[in-house]
Amino acid sequence: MHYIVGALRRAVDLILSLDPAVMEIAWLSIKLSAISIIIAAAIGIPIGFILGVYDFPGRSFLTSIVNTLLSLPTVVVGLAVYSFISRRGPLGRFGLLFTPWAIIIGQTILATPIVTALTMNATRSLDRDLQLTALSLGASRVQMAWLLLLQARFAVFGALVAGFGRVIAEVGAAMMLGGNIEGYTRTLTTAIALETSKGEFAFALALGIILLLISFVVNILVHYFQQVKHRGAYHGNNSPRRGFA
Amino acid sequence: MHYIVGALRRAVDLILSLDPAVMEIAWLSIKLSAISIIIAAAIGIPIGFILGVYDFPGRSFLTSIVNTLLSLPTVVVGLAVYSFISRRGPLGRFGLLFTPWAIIIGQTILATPIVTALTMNATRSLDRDLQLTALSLGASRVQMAWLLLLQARFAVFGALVAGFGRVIAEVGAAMMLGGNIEGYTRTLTTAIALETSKGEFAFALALGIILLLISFVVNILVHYFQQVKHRGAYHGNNSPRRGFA
Amino acid sequence: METILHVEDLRKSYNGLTVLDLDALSIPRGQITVVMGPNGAGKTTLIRILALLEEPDRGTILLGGQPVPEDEEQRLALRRRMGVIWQRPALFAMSVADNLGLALRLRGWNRKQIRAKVEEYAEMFNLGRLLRKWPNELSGGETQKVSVARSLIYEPEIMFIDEPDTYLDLRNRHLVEEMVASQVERRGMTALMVTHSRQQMSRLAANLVFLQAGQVRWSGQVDSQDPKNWDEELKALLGLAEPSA
Amino acid sequence: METILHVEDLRKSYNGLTVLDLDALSIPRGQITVVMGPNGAGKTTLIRILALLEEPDRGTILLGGQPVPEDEEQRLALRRRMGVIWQRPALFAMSVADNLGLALRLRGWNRKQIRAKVEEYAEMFNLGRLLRKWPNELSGGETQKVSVARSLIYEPEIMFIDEPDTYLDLRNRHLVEEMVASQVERRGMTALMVTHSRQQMSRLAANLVFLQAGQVRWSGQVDSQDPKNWDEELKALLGLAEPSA
Amino acid sequence: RLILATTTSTENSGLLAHLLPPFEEKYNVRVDVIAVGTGKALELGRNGDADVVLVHDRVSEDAFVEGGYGVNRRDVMYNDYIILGPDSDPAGVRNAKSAVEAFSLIAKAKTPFVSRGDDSGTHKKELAIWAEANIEPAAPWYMPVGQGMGPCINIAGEQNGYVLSDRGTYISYKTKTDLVIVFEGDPILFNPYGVIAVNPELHPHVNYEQAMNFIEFLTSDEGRALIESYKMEGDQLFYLYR
Ligand SMILES: Nc1ncnc2c1ncn2[C@@H]1O[C@H](COP(=O)(O)OP(=O)(O)OP(=O)(O)O)[C@@H](O)[C@H]1O
Ligand SMILES: Nc1ncnc2c1ncn2[C@@H]1O[C@H](COP(=O)(O)OP(=O)(O)OP(=O)(O)O)[C@@H](O)[C@H]1O
Ligand SMILES: [Mg+2]
Ligand SMILES: [Mg+2]
Repeated sequence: MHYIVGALRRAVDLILSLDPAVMEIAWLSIKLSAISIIIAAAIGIPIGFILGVYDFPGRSFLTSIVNTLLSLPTVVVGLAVYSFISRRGPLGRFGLLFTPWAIIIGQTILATPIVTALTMNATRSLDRDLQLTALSLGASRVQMAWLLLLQARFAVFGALVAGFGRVIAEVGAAMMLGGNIEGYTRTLTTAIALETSKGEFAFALALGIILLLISFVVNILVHYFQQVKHRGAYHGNNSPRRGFA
Repeated sequence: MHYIVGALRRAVDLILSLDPAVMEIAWLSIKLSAISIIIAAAIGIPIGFILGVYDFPGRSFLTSIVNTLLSLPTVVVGLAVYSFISRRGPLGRFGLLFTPWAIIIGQTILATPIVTALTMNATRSLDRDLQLTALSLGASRVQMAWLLLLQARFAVFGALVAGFGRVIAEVGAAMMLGGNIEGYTRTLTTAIALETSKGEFAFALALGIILLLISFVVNILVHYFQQVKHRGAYHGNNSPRRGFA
Repeated sequence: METILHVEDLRKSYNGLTVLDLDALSIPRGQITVVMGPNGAGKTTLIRILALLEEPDRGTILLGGQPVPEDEEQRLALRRRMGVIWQRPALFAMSVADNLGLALRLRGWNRKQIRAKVEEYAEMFNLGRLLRKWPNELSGGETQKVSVARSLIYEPEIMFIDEPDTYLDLRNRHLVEEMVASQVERRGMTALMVTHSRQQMSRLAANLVFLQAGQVRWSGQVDSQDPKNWDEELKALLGLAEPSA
Repeated sequence: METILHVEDLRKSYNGLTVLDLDALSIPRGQITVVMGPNGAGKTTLIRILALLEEPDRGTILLGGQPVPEDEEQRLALRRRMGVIWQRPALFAMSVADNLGLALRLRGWNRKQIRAKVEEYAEMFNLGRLLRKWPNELSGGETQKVSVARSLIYEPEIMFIDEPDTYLDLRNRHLVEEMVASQVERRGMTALMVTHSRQQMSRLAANLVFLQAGQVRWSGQVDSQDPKNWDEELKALLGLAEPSA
Repeated sequence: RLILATTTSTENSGLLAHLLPPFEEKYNVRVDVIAVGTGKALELGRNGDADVVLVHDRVSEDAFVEGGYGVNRRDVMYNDYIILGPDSDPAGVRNAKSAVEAFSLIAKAKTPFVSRGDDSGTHKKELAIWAEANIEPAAPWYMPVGQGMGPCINIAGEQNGYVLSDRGTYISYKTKTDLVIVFEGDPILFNPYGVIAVNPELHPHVNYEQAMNFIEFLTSDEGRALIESYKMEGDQLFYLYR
């Protein structure tokens, strides 16, 4: 209990004092998560769309695989990537280990299944009429995909938010692959882990509060960036604008 | 690279030999994750439904809060719960710390925002016609919710799968709150973290592979449990059964 | 003649635009009242309000002489005595049989009772062949028939019907008219029916309400047999001066 | 008379049930061909196949004498010369103006061109007032008019129209008929129109195809002016022995 | 850039922050510290992912050098282990004359004893003492938890039990736990740190030159003075071999 009170006070102090070390760490966290989620979106949205919209042999199996990858533990991703980019690994000569790039690789691997699975679920429950309508208006495959994703934008956007949350909050891959090097690869979560291992619980919690604040601000910004107003369903009639009953 | 080869061999060995220690750990992981996700569903699905379907002042703000909670770092959850249930904390007298119950508390806190956010997104993109139709057929509020969730079952089921993946793969809360006590609170992920810290990378990866296998089997089982066949959209006509173009 | 539904001073607007503004309107019990009027006149909005599915901005609704209660339980009981056949049929993603039995299930009937009733109505509507199909496997007309049968099956006291002809061929139009008419005759059901077809109106209507721009332009009894006796103003509204369509 | 579309030996079945089985069918260029037939006859299925949106189980489709190519690029080019007004209008979750301009946007028109064209068509269809509304704010008839205008706006060479009357009041039915007829006259558009209305058929049809249970029961030119000259078999099919509806 | 893989104790105690800046300045190099367990640090060295390792487990260190993974091992310093327990000291460990006796008392009283259980240097030291005492510790009073030192102190505190800890971690946890030092000073509890350069013949890419500079620096008078002078909350943590 007393930790939480202490942590709150500490978090406020840190934010008000604009502690440069904390600012730097926070900025690195944001940067790495943003890059990872962009790459994950570029991979996961198209795959999720195909799994959601098209029916083909093996789809059910692939769906299960994607769902399984949602349970990738961060440490396992860390280890697996490690064994590729370690000096002894096949990509060792690029010297990626213990650089921010290593973290990006690991976090992208963590975020991609999330974005894929959620995009898949979002597009799967789309009204098939919309597909036919798009095609009959002269949409190419790519244009149709774009239109349908636009229709499912709330859920697709939700997929990105969930993926962002996953990577900005994860510590296993960042720790294993980045190495928690001060001033270079130390992220908010690895810093939290470090403070925790030092027994500095209040400080660790304060950093956690800062992380959540960042997430909140990012959410709000993106929320306003994407059209705020929810305008409801696709068709015509029968649909009053607000909830009721 | 060699770790991965070694890990695969080791994983096969462990599974074939039915190593009792590993079996016990795996079983504990499954049990804790299942309990956590059931509690999270009981909390998250109703809240997500309300946020998705009803329009009320403050909804947008609450939505942002839920989305922010997607970035709760596991260590922070661990710390916060710790400071409540430690002997110095307000719930100290229940002696929950370093028991499986502590892990369940932490993992439920982690899974609930995921289930909530994804249920919210799923029900938000539902056709509002269905709401009116349900009500006009005489559905009570609860019955309407149940019907709409049934319509969005793919995405709601996806929410549970994502939540399950999150908790079975998380290590921070399990480590801090369970204590990784052998034979009592050691889960697959804390075991993986332990082996990693020992430098036993191949063994850690082998455990990771077992974890993914478990997830895969759970996914397949649940997949067959919930009606397998996807029968498509809600309405009538215009809708051929398969993807095309 | 007894009035079952009476509204007074009813007003509804969306985004500041008034779409419904009725001084007074009475619907007699046990008869068919037809509502006509151009597209956008407010017909569907009126149905949503009378069926207690949307709140008007102001106005009184008397049901059997009693004002509509605020209490949700009591409103549910009232809603269960009403039915709506929507302009745009929306079936749930479940088999046709399940769709047909849905309202009965919501009312707590048991399996066997539901089955018997569903079979009875499937027979009446020639839907036997379709019972195991899902909505996305139906033609437009089949969808509409299911939607009509789904509402008539629980024999509501008041039925709101928004354009029953939609998607139907001539035979099925007659079939649906017969089914509605027979429930009116047999058990004194009250029906409020929207249609654009003068022929249908003159076949069925005991009373006519003509809406235009949200206001009642004409209302009263109509002699369905002989359009020549119609009020001159009504004839003008119905366009009976122009060459018939 | 030139044939624009010719199909031979066309077969389509769902779950083993044949819903379409045509020996041969020709659609003449630059005229209106009306398709009639009871609910479930296969009319909508035929449109989906002819508009290249669904693959038949077997059969040949000749477009302007050429077989339809396999190549996706070439098929897209063909699809862009066609339009479909679906039985059940489905608008996209964007403003009415955006819906109207969608097909033009898909074809790469620039903003200014699109705007001009949208305004022109909004004027023609009396949709000016609705341009900034979203689909869930429209009445049934408004939805249908937008859907018709959205397809006519890009002036396709062949237009498939599935029940244009849906949701429309008498004035708008005439408006839509006029718009279609004027494009047929003005620029030689070919139209294939499904309707259940004998009056509409006799107003518009140059040719008639009567489908029943997936087969062509009658096809040929019709003298739209004088039903008395119609083939006896056709009269029987249309139910002209019974009292008119 | 010099990658130093070391144990969390050197990093968390603040020693490195005291030691590294002068080194970095002198040799114009940036040192990236990867703070992990001894086992993992050595594994990183074996894979050539670190240039130099600073760890504390003599047996594994020797195996590392014998395996040809590292060269030029040097003793650097030592600190010591202590036995922590509740102030009430239910097992009466305060009266023990040696660490072995202290462990025997704990085993006899069956009071909770929290073990790192993670093959760390501390864990291996603990096992060595049990072996010396001829005791095979077992559940339920013996709790291997597989975590870092700090969490182990916490768990022991929650369970009112004993735990073997290094002094540095205890100092930083002093204010957060009710446990106190119940035994210290037995030479068996000394904990020597060694520094080893990763073998450049096995891993040609490693920064061998700076690794050697680092080893030299640590064993130089300047480095030794820095180590000797480092204090944490007033206590000296690391001692030099004379
Ligand atoms: N949710 C809404 N937001 C804004 N405007 C709305 C909304 N719902 C309906 N309207 C407008 O209110 C008017 C009446 O709509 P309503 O659906 O009641 O018409 P209608 O008489 O049923 O027409 P139709 O014959 O075309 O179905 C229309 O002009 C419509 O655009
Ligand atoms: N995806 C499908 N799966 C199974 N059966 C289908 C599917 N689509 C259509 N059918 C069946 O094929 C038959 C023809 O359907 P279609 O939609 O072409 O009829 P239609 O002539 O357009 O009828 P309507 O006038 O009612 O719109 C119907 O009996 C329908 O049940
Ligand atoms: Mg309407
Ligand atoms: Mg049809």
